Amino acid sequence: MRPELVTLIAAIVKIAIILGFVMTMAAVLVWMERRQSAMIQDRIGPHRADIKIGNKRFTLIGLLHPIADAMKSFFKEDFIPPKADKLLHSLAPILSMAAPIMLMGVVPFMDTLCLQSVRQNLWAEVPRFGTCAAASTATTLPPISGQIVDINVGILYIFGLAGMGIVGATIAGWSSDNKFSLLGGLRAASQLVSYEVAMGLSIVGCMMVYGTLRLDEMARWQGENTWGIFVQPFGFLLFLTAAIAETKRTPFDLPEGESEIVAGYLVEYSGMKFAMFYTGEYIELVVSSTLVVALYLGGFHVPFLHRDGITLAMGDAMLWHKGLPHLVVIALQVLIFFGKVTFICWAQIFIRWTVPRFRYDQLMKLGWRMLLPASLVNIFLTGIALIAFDRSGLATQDTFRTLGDGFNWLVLIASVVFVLWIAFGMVTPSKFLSRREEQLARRSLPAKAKAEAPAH
Amino acid sequence: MEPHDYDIDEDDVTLPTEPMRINMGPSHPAMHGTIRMIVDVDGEAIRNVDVQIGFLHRGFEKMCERGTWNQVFPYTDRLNYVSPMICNIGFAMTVEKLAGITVPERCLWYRTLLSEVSRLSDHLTCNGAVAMELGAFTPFLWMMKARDHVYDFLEEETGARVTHSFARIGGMAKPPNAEMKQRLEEIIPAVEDILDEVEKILFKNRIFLDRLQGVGAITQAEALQYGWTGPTLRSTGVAYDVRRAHPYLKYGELDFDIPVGTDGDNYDRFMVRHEEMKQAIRIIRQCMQRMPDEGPIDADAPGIVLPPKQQVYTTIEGTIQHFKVIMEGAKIPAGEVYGYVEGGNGEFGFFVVSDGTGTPYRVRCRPPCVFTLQAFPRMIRGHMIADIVPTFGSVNMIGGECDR
Amino acid sequence: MAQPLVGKIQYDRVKGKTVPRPTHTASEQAYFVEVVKGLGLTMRHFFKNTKSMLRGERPDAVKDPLSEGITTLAYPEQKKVYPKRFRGIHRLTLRSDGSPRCVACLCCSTACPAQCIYIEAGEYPEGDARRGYERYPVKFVIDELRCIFCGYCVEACPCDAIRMDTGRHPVPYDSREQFIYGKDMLMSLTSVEGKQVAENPRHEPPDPTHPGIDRLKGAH
Amino acid sequence: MPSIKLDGKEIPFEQGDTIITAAWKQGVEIPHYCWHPGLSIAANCRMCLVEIDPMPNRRQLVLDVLQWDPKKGDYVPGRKPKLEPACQAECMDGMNVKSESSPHVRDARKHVQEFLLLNHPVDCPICDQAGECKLQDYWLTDQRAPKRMLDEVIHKPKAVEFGDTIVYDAERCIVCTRCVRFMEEVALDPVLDKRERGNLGEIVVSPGRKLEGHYTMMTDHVCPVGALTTKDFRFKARVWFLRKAPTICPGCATGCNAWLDYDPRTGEVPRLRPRDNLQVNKFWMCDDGILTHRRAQIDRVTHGYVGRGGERRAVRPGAALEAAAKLLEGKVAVVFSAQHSSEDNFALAQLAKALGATDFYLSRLNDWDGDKILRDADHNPNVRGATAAAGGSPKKLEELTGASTILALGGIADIDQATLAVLGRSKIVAIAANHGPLTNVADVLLPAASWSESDGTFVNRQGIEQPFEAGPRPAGDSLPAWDVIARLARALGHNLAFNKLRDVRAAMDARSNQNPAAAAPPPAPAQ
Amino acid sequence: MIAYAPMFILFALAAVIAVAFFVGATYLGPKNQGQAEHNLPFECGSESSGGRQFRLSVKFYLTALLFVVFDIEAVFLYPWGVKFRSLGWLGLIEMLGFLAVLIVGLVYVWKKGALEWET
Amino acid sequence: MSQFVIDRLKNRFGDRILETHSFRGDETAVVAPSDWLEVARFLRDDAGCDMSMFTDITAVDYPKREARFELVLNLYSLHKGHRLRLKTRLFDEEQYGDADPAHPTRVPTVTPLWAAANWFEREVWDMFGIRFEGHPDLRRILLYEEFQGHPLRKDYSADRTQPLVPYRPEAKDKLPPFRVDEGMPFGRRDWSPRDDAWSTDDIATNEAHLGEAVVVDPAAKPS
Repeated sequence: MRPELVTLIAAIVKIAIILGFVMTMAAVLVWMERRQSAMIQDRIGPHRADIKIGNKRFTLIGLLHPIADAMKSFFKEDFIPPKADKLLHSLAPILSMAAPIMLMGVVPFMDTLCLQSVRQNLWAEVPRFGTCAAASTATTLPPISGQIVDINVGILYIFGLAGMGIVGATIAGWSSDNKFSLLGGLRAASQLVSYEVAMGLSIVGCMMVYGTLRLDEMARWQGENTWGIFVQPFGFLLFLTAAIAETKRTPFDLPEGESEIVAGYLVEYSGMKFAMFYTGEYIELVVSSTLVVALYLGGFHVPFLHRDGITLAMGDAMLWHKGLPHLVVIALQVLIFFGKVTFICWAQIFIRWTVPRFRYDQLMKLGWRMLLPASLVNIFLTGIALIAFDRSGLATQDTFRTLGDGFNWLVLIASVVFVLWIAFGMVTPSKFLSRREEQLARRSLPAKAKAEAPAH
Repeated sequence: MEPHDYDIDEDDVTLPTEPMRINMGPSHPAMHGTIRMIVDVDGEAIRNVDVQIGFLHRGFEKMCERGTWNQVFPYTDRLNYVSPMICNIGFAMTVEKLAGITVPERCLWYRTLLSEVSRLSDHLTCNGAVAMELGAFTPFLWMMKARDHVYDFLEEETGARVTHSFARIGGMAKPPNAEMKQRLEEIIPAVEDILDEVEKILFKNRIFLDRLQGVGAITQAEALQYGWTGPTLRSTGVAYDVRRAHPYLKYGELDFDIPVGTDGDNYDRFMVRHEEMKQAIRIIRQCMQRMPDEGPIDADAPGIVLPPKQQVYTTIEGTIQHFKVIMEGAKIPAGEVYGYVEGGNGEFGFFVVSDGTGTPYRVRCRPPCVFTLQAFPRMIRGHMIADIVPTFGSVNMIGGECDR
Repeated sequence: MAQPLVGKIQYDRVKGKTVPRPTHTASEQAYFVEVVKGLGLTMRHFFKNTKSMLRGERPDAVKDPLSEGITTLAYPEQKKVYPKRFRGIHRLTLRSDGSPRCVACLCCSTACPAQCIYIEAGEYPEGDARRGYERYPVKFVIDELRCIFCGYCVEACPCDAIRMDTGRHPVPYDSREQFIYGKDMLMSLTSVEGKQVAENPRHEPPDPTHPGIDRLKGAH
Repeated sequence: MPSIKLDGKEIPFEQGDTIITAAWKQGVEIPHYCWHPGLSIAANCRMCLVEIDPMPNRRQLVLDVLQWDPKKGDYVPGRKPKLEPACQAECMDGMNVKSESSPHVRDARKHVQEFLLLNHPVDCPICDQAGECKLQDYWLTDQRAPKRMLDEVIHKPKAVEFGDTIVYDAERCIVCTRCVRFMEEVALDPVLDKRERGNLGEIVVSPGRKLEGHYTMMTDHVCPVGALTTKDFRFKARVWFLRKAPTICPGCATGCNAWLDYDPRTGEVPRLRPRDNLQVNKFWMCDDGILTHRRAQIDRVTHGYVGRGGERRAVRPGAALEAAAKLLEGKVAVVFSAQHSSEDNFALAQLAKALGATDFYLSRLNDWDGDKILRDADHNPNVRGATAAAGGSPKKLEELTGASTILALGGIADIDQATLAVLGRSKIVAIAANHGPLTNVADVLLPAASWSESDGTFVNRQGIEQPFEAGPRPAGDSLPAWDVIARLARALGHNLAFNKLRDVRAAMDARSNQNPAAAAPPPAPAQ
Repeated sequence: MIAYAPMFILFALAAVIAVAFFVGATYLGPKNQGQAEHNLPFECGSESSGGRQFRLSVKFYLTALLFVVFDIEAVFLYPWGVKFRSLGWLGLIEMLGFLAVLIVGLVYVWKKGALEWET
Repeated sequence: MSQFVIDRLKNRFGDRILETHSFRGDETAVVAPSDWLEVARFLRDDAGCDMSMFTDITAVDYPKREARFELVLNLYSLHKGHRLRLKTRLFDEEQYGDADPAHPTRVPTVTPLWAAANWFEREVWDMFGIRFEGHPDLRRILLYEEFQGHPLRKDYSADRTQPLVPYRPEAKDKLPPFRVDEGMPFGRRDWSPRDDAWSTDDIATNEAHLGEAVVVDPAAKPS
């Protein structure tokens, strides 16, 4: 089989996986956002949409709501203001939805799959180091990279396409023939370009450390050394902030600014067009989460899981090793990558439901006056630290490598503790009622106070 | 194009921009209570605002002139609809002042208590809405939960959550529930818990503070020029509170503080309301201790107060009294008085004219939030579009009260 | 613009308690610290509520509305218990023989501020023991859509004939006509306890308690 | 003029006036049940007791009484002046009477009130008097206390039919005998009397008789409580919903003054009540007069109609106006109405003048049985007014022999078949408030407001011009007849500048100034 | 070129999905009711006041200009960042020079008030 | 309570204070419209009165009086804690016009004294049709521009309807059994249709068959 064909088939499979993931996530996130906010706010949340089979109602913990919403969106009136620019008005949602999907093209969701010889390698272990050889003979198959678009300027691709999302929001605002939309569009444009600068500069530190523009190599570097969040903690915060701002979510949801400019650039959109913006936004959330994961949270890397299997180690001391077949490793990586992305989305939803929104000038100041200089400082500090590291002795470098393993351990232990905490929490009964009794006892009427004279 | 030296006086080279005129309201998410603001903005900055009210005008004063005195109470419910009980009591007290009736001791305590419970619901709504419109939805819903506790209590007492129509001239519609104090003892801690949580999540959050501080500030002198009263006036540092300045009901005997602010900005208004809720809880606790459990609620005024139902069913005298009150309404002696209470937004006054018949000749309501709203253009000019939201929120414009 | 008040404002009749201004501590200024603290609080709610949902230990919002946890109701399935004084839709109480207690005195429609009660009085037909003694409502109509549920009609009724203790609120119907409750509808409703009769001890001619004296039977 | 002092207020009186009469003439009310200015004095209710200071050199009558002392919780001996009924005590110059200002009087009234209510049934909800009941009024002003008696009240006959018009409730009766006195003194038919004593007292009809005649309904009117009710008004309305308008009874040429009680919400007129006018009807009205309120509802023309007999159909009044304008050509005979106000007839006369018509007739009801009390033989309220408005002596309708078109006002009229047959040969345009024989043959029928719904003037048999005011709004599409006529004139291209009633009245005044002969109502036609 | 094929496939698919949603909604949804008020743009429930065409505040354009300046310069940083470790001190110092220009620019804009958004 | 304010006013203005009374603790002073602004200014600026706070301005309509409007200004002294009601009596501008000195229909605005008066004087104009001279912005405030009449006048009947302004949905009839006027002391009776129905224009299109013919037995006499 010709290698090009294999690559093509593999690409289609990967596209299917990514599209499936993204579209599912968009729906699930809608549900998550609503249900999670309900839990935060002591509400029940959506739980009514159901499927009736016989006399039984299946609500699937509210998961049917996004489906119902999508179906409803199809059948709602599609409204275009009479004086609106019809072409641009229609183009905007398409752009807003398509651009973030395209962004997923360079996100590595697994390590390179060495297909070279299916019968031998896929079920066997592969060596931990080294890359897959290119297809050399007619019978061997080419390696399949962990991303759809295998280009060496992944970051540039992302920044290039991210601009399209901005265009979507801006022309939506511009073409709607509505002042609120216009304000929203302007806000969106200003905000997105401002934070794109901060975002672009905040990841320069990462490039300096990882020495590549390819996201899969970045992920691989993190797997071999340690996660980006530990080498670029400051950059991580900057990037996270900028990423939330780019997704236009509270506290950065000014372009929509529900209570100020009604719904910003979305005012004149209804039905499916609105739903497309909505979906686009959640896809953006997924994309920004994948970027956070790929850049700072080790991408598809699982602590101590390497290409050859699990190797528990501390510095040079290898504690335990278990070889795993290549396919299993890859599958684990895919799962863990999607898991991490989901986790980051989940965390971002908390941010949205905790903080109020910025004001326009505060937002711009934060971007230009704080994040931009801070990211420049980050570049500078990273540069110094890297040079210092490169110039230092082998012992120091070994110490740092050991420290890297230590971080791996930290992550592992933290995850395990988190999972155990949740598991333990789940088996113990809730404390609501007993606590309420306590409160009542504590806060009962104070002892009969003397009748005091009024204060004046 | 002439070349410009960009270091010369900037006014010469600034491009002239036209203000954009946008309608905020009547149906705008931040304009709770239906109000229209025509805003001239330059970019995001507000150049001028014209506030237009009246979208909720129901002709309160005209409607009052066609029913009996007691039929005014349902209308007063709808004045300040987040603290209707204060409006109810305020009107009842004004007419009682006109008629020269004194209500029994127990009724005074009961009214004090209900007023403060209502104040709690008023400030919970206002502060919650301020937070919500700034994007902090979670504390808003927590506060709504607290308000729901308050409403539950009021529902048990009066029979309706919002439109109580509970006060009557010369008393209350019904005596307090037997288990009223016990219920309050459960509800008040729950409300306090929520207030604590709101403090934790909001009061140190810089985004929230930045949105409130220094925005919509007004000086004492200007606040007085605009006739402000209530929490908004107190936020500028003037400790004028009707409950203290002219104690009515039982406020003269109660121990509570008047929270005042210093800068008169949104933050101060928010904090004054927050502190007032705590003081309200303090007052409620004192009322619970000191309110007698036995005693009459209605004044002894046969032509004004309905007789006990049992008398109506069995005796002709009771029936006659009942019919006289129902058919002709309470006959209030001719005259005119101005009565006032401390409402949720400040001095809530009624100017009442009677011509001696069972129907009010003129009922005028002094709506405190109109005074505050009137100063709104002054407060917001020069700020940004987004500042309309917290400033308008902290003004606490209540449509029913503002437009009557 | 009006000139501001001259002089310093001293309002010394009452001492106010000054509320604190923000402290601008480093942790406040740095955004993240306080945001993380806030996240802690929201997460506490989230985990607590999620757990109680998953474990099925959600506090019963009907019985325990003051709980810290989720207190919203799934409305049509779960219903709040209305308090005793709740003013629901009206009902007409009945006499022991099933006829309405109402004597069409129109007190309720007089007291009604919304003018939502329409009554037509009539005389009992020939042969009825109450003919001549009493009137009865030929028509008794309440427009529940116009009603504001103030309870004045109940207060105004001298016969205990109308009550609002049904513990129901008007169902959201889909046409205005459905909100117009006629006499039969109002008479068929029961109180929360299921009672339909009133406690008015008034004697009526057919009642066994009525002395029934007239010129023939009378002592004189 | 001699005067007395009542509560410090100077009250002049004429010789022979009692205190209560003198006060009544001055608009001061002393509470009373049994006294009525038009009836003899009974002094049996004891409500009007007043304290009269002894005349100079006279000793005051003082009684020893036991008074309740709430402090001791027991009765203690006390003294109080003897009170006298104000309805019986004749005024003497310089007399000092204390009514409101005397605690003893207030006390007495309270106790009288309590006695009167002692056995009163709990009937306000079903009693038609509620709202205008003196027991209620005086309870609030003078008693203001609940019942002290715990026993079951005395039960007496209820719903006794006194006749075809009146129902009697003995339980509510306070036996003030106003009705008895009315029948005896005014109606001159002593058919009612009182029997038994004390709390068993009640009013009865003479054995073998019914309460009948032309003046039965006045017994309900004089009854201060709800004991006597008319079948006509029974359960029809609650009086506190009713508004009143001063009106004139359209029943006969006497022109009794009356109050028109109407429900402003529905426009119904459930009753008429006499309005005091000592010149015309004193305090009374006859049954038929009271029942004229039915004219405001029954057989009303509420739409415009076009066509005669089976072809008749209701149309918008504008369309009827158009049709009427088409018919009014050629020789037009004009029929005035003795049932319509002078203004309506005057407007018609003006239109007739504009049309050039000279053929004037008058439609009217035939005479009925008059009597010497109130009822005049002339069954029409405004023969004199209509005649004057017509500007001459209109002919009788029977004299009409033929006309191409007849323009007729008024539906209520007696027309014999022969005349009707004559009329039927012409085209008829009728403007009427009620359907009647003439309107039935009309080709175009325009709706006019009933007398109850428009302002106007009737001239009674004595020649007194008596204005009356509108009660409810005009029913259906109708408008006051003068307005309809003015619109008809405009539709015909003539300008009658009558936009308001005062325009019509001004024109009438102007005419009477020009022509004093026409202004003075001509003497009543000799019939 | 074949290496970029997946990219174009992705682009095409993304576009197809978006367009499919769009077209689906266009044909499935009810059509405009044709009422005049229905079609008006949302102005909070009242008729629009003030013009629709106006010159916008220059601040918005300024942001775009700043973006162009800083983003282009950021792009210059990328290859440098990737090759930083091989460039060493020299690279750092050279880039500091470059950044200094950038920072001077930032300081200039800051001082000129282009980063003030109030009023 | 604030009797001394009245005394002070009387000392200062003498006979120009037309009337004063005290009822249930509320003090009232009546002045002529020409003295309105001066007295108000005195009340604000005088150290003894010190009415720093504008409480309310409103009017009461007494249609049977010749000077039918009573303008009522409620003032409060924040420092001293006393209140005063200042009144003046005005004639109806619709009846007397604005130029008749014997029948003053306007007073000067007090907005320069208390900024708060602005909206409330607008409201008085809106509700009663009393104009304030020198008011900076005398527009309707609670009602819309097209509103006809001033509703708080006693002769504005509560059931009066206003003509529809464009872009409003049609008013719907009430449903049976609540016919147009039933169940309400004031109905929402539409006053205009009768005139429309009586108009002779456009009959052909408007002709409607309203009901069956009514023929009465000629022998029957009306009661």
